[in-house]
Amino acid sequence: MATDADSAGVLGRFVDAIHGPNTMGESRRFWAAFGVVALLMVTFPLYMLESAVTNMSQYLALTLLALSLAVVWGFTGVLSFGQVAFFAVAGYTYGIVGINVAGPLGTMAGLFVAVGVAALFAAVLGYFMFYGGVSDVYVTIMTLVVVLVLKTFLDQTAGDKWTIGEAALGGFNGMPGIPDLALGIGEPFLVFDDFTLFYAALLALLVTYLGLRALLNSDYGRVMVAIREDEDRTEMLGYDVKRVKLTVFTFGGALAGLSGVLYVTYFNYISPSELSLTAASLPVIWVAVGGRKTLLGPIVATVAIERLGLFLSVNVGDWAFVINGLLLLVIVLLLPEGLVPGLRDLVSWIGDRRDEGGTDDTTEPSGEVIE
Amino acid sequence: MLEVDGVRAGYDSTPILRNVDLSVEEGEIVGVMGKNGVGKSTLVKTIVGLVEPDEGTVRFDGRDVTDTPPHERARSGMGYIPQGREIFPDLTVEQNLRMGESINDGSSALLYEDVFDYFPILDERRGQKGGTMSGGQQQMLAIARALVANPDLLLLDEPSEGIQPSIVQQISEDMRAINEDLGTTILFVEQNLSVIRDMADRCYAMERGTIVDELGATDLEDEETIASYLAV
Amino acid sequence: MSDTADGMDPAVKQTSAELATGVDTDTILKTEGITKRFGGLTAIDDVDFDVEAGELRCLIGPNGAGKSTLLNLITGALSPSEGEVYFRGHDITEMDPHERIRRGLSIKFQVPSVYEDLTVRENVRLPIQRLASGAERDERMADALAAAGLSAKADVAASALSHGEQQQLEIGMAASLDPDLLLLDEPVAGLSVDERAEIAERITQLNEERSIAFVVIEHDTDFVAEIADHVTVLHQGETFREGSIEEIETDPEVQRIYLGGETDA
Amino acid sequence: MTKRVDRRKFLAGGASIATAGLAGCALMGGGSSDTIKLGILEDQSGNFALVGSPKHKASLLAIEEINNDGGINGQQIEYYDPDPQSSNDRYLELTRRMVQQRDVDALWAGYSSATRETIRPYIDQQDQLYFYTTQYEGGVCDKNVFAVGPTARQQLGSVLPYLVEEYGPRIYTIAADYNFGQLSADWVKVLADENDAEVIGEEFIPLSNSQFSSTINRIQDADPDFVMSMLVGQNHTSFYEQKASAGLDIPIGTSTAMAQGYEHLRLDPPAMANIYAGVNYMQEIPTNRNTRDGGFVDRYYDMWPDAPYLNEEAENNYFSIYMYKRAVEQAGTTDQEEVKAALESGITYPAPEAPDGEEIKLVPETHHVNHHMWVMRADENHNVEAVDDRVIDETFLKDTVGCDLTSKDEEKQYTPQDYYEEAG
Amino acid sequence: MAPGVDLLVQFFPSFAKIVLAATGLAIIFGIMGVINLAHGEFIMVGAYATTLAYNGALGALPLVPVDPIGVLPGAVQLPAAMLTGVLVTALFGLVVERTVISGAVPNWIAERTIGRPVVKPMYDRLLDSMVATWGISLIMVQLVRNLYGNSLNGIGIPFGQFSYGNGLSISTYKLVLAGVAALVLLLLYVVFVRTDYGMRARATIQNEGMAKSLGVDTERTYMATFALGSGLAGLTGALYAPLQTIVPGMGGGFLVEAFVAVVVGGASVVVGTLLAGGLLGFVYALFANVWGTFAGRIMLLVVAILVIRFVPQGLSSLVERIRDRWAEVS
Repeated sequence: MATDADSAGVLGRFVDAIHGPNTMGESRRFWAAFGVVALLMVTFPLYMLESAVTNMSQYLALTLLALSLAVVWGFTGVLSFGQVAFFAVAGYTYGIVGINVAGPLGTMAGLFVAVGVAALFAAVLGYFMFYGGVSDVYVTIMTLVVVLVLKTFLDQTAGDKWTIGEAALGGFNGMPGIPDLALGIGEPFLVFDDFTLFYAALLALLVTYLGLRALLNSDYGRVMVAIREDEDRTEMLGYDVKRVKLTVFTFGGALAGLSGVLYVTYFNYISPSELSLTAASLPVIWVAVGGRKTLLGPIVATVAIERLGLFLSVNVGDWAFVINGLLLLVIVLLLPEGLVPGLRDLVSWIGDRRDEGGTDDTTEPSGEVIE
Repeated sequence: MLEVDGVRAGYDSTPILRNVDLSVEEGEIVGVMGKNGVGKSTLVKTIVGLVEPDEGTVRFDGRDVTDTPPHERARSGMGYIPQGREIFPDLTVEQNLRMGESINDGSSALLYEDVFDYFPILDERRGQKGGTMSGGQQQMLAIARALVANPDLLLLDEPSEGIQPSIVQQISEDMRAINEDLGTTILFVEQNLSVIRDMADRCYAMERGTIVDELGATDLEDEETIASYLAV
Repeated sequence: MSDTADGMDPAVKQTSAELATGVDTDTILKTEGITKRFGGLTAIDDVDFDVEAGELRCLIGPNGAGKSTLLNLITGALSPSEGEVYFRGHDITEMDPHERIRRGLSIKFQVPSVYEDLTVRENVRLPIQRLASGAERDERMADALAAAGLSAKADVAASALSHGEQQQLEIGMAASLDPDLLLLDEPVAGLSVDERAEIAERITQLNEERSIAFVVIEHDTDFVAEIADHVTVLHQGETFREGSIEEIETDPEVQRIYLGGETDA
Repeated sequence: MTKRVDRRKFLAGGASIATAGLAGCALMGGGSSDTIKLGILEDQSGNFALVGSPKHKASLLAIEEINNDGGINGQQIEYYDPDPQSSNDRYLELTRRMVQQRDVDALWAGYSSATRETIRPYIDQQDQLYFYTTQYEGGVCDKNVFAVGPTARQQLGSVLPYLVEEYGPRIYTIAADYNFGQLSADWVKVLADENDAEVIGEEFIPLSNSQFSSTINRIQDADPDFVMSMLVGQNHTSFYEQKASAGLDIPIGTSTAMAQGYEHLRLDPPAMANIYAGVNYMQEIPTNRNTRDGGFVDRYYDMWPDAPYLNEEAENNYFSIYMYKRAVEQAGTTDQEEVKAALESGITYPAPEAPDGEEIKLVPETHHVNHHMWVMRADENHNVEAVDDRVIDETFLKDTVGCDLTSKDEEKQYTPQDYYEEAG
Repeated sequence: MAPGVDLLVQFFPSFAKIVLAATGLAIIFGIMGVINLAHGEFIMVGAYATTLAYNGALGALPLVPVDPIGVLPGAVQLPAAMLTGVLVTALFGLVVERTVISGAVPNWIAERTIGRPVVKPMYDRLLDSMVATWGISLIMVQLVRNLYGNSLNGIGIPFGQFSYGNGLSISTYKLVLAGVAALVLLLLYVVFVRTDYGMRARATIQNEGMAKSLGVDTERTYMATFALGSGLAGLTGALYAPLQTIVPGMGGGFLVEAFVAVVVGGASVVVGTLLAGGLLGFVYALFANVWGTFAGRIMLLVVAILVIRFVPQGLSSLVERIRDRWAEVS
């Protein structure tokens, strides 16, 4: 009996933790829908082609990149164009460790080292910016410039002097032969390729999503949102705004790094094209289109936009970019808060209209009289 | 000169003004008094055109201007002196004045000098950036900026707000002088009892978004009456 | 002005050293020769400003006298061109705002800026969650809501509050930090008469019941007369007069700067 | 590896059963088993469209000719040509789709080496027969990859000795600052050694750079006998206009200008005057197969009257599809392992680049081609003429590093560093 | 390398490129609070319009060549084509402003169909404007590719070469561009400080509502500003049409310099761009000349990072500070 009550308590606490005003989706209906989608995802390989499944694991890996920006930008108000830098640095780091240290131990170490290096990189950059008084749009541009510096540098690392141990950075052509992530000591007992990678990415996304919900509805999350809303005022409530921003930025770097590791294990390859201007703006597009003050928005938008891009390149050919751009434009113009909040508002607006229909007749005629 | 008829207005469809009627004759100084939050500023903004009414009409100089954008209303002779002055902080005093002047087809050359008679301090500080001036000076600049456009009707939104008492009194006097010298019609909204008493020929009282009373010159002698609309 | 050399005087340094050792325990806030220039404009010119523990001080002066600038120098939102700020005997001149707040300073800005997306309760929770947890947190939140007079509206979105209620909420939030000194910048600007009375009551109540010292910037002298025991007059960036409200109101020089229009420097 | 293939087949079967009832997955349709399925992934849009789209067009020409001619062993060719949009990520997605969904018998894909390297791990994982046709730095020794474009050593090996002979031994190298450029610059050094010349200066230009005043300045300062230019991409094309306008009139040898991006037609003369390209093909090369009535050029423009140019890579796609045809005919099956074996039997083809009576040969050991190389010179009016030509064998992989895919499976790319190591 | 004259000569082209790349972006950003990520594509439109007009491609809708029947003297043709480029880009900017940035056209349609506006103007919505203009840039690059193919034939570079001793020479045109860049800045200074439009534009950015109630048609000010910024981008495209390869993606090569210069320059469009062009141009010329192009590009970006870090308000804020300090002393 006691244990039952305890577990209910734990569950209850968890349920409490992931609900709050900073995230969307409270209702029973929401969680029912969430469960259905989760089930559909878990069974995805049963009814989809292998290429669809592996492509999906790529998109799932990218959703973590989108979420890293949602946390930093959507919830703390720091728009970073640099998430791809942490993503790529983690990818390269994982590659270097994984290629040099054979076996699953190397890849496991690679995972941790890569995420750590990405976080460290974010921490150093964040310290340089936030403690140096760089703010707002200047952070955005500075992170973009950092990405471009990194790309210009990596593009020219083709020579042998840029070989670290067994791993050549590979310049513009990139670093091939990055091993799959594997668990085990000596002989791997679980290698994350194709289907296992899909489940690993799905699990990572699920854990990240629920974890972020808990974070954002915690005391710390409230401070993050407070900083987004009004930095000075939050400072005047005794919060060390710089440190919170630095911490969140570092955390965002780590999350982007995790995304990068999953991504390179999908490709077994990484190249500086992940740092192009286009690549750098993609996370911003995903988050802006999905709805930056939400977690679900960026996830949905990432998968939708990437999948749409593939669809268009297969079926439409040279008009794909035009259609892609038009869709983007329409969404930003008509749903400035993003797709997911926009749809939510639309649903409630339709609901209101329906309710209004019966009762609000009285005000209508007076308007016509004036006309 | 100005006729507001059955105006209903607000932000995001929550009405702040409801069924407001008022009129101002040429040459008058008319006050609108009321406590904070009764919709005085919204009323002025609706007349100027910064807020679009949901219902009702605004007529100016005999023309229906309800759907006229603010810059055209300004060109047809409405001068606006907003709450908080809203001086362009990075423009100099002279440039702020020229902003007012720029719609006046050059016929304000004389007036441009005239305003310095009223506000000599502005003449001294022509080259100073608007943002670095004190509140009282900014208020004078805001009035001067409206005047150089040679308006027929001046609209003042709480001229006393945030200004020290001595300057408030001076501004009341300046406005009366302007009204007499130039024949400029004035409509102002205010919650400062003494300003209302000193400035207005007659006065409307506003409560909860609508006009509830009209006070003539004699009523304005009676401080009790005025206070009854300003205090609960 | 004749007191310009004070900031350099070794005797004054002595005083600050004494302060640091806690000799003068009654003085909670002290600025020494504090000066702030914005480009060519000297907004605050060599001001020495002391506040006693538990005092309710008003800071008045004509527009542009530098009142808000002084407040911002005390909170650390601005850093001074010259001079030092001491709080409870410690030099806080170089500290970040949040460190000052953690030492017992608190401020309510002139323009209310509550977190509009959050409910009243969550607004109040934000300052308190840093200081307390569990039952104590709940208790302090209830206290803060009561102090703001908003217990009944705890679950209303802050954006739905009236202007006056937002001011109250902010004072409640600032007070919930349990400060030794609370700085209020024009807390009743744009409020109706009865809202003013409400705010005045909150301030005196906090001052008397919790012995929080206050510095209140205000230009409405009636309101000042209602709450203050001690008044400092700033004029053109300098301390012009200090004294009781009666002394100040009857001072002919103060009358002159307030009523006689702009004086030339 | 075999385990994966097995599972793939198993899953494909399972998946097709599972999809039978799902309308959303009509993508599966298409290829019946009596056609030969080719994947043609070439950039029709994006940054590489300028050079990628002739490849795409020439591939379709070859396929149409073969189909009109009765197909391969009586089987028609069915092709899939989605647009990878110059994005490496998209290349990998589409490659997976080609292999898993379309089950293609052979794949042509990609312009840049970066693209090739992006998909090569997957190609090797799936043991997919893959043709890479761009002229490139060389050195790929991979059992699944047939790199049939000329290598840097072949291209530079045709033009550099000619220029040393004509103008003198002092060489200044400018190259794009990435793998291809750096490796090509290394090859210039190797070839300079072999031809008793020396490299007196070397500069690498970032791909994003389009302003060349300081580069021109440095070349003028060094005053070489000729310049070797391995600049690539749209930004770098500006170099030629800018150097002409700055009055830099030193002869330039190149492996990257004109043959791919037809700068001699796009730029205003005399930007390309006195530029010598070492190529295996340009639409101007004077072979009978190429320029006669009804020749390669005519057939191309008959099919694509609006096409701007027929470039080097387009010919490579064209002849390699024909080589594939010969290999399938020889193997009598489209089974990929057997076709690879047939390709490794010394397939030849009378490609348009080769004069009458000559066929170019696919080297079994290296999966590269011994090309007939041309030195093409542009004059002040941008008329292009051949000044030298000969067959140049691919020697680096075969002789220097000893790549022999007929006896040993490899999946590696060698670099000039390996040349030095071999040479001691 | 011999620094000195050499370095000076090399400074001019990099200064010109940075200044010309940045001005259009800086104006639209500074006055309207709109970050135009399609700025590079506006430059591309300028270059395309110029090239098409110059080459007399009569069929190339929607442009009419400057000289379809060959009557203009050669010396006038290029300037006339460039003028076409500027005007076409300004016009194009106007269309973008009306349809996307201000939302006026969609709102006009919406008000007549569903009875309410659907689009909020992008003014002062930095991030939304970035996403929207990113969409525009995607569309434009591919649209131009689909309409005009993968590249256009180039225009020759006019003016020949300028030799400065020791066998060194540079394209005279590149030196001319530096002069044009300086002239553009001077004209902009006059426009913003001396003209009524400039004053109104500055007033509008500081307080839109007040400007309206003083009789300023702010809609028109925004339109004019966006057209001016677009026209300047078009001018950049026109001026660089002879120097660059004319391909749909060519705008990307300007975007980085433009952004970096705007941020390094700071709030003041003219002073900021001048200082940014000067500093970054010098850094690039120095490092490219002595250590090669790679060093030049990397150092340009590194210096940008350092400026953002240590002078976050941009170089023009330094000037303001010095001016204030000076005012204080006097």
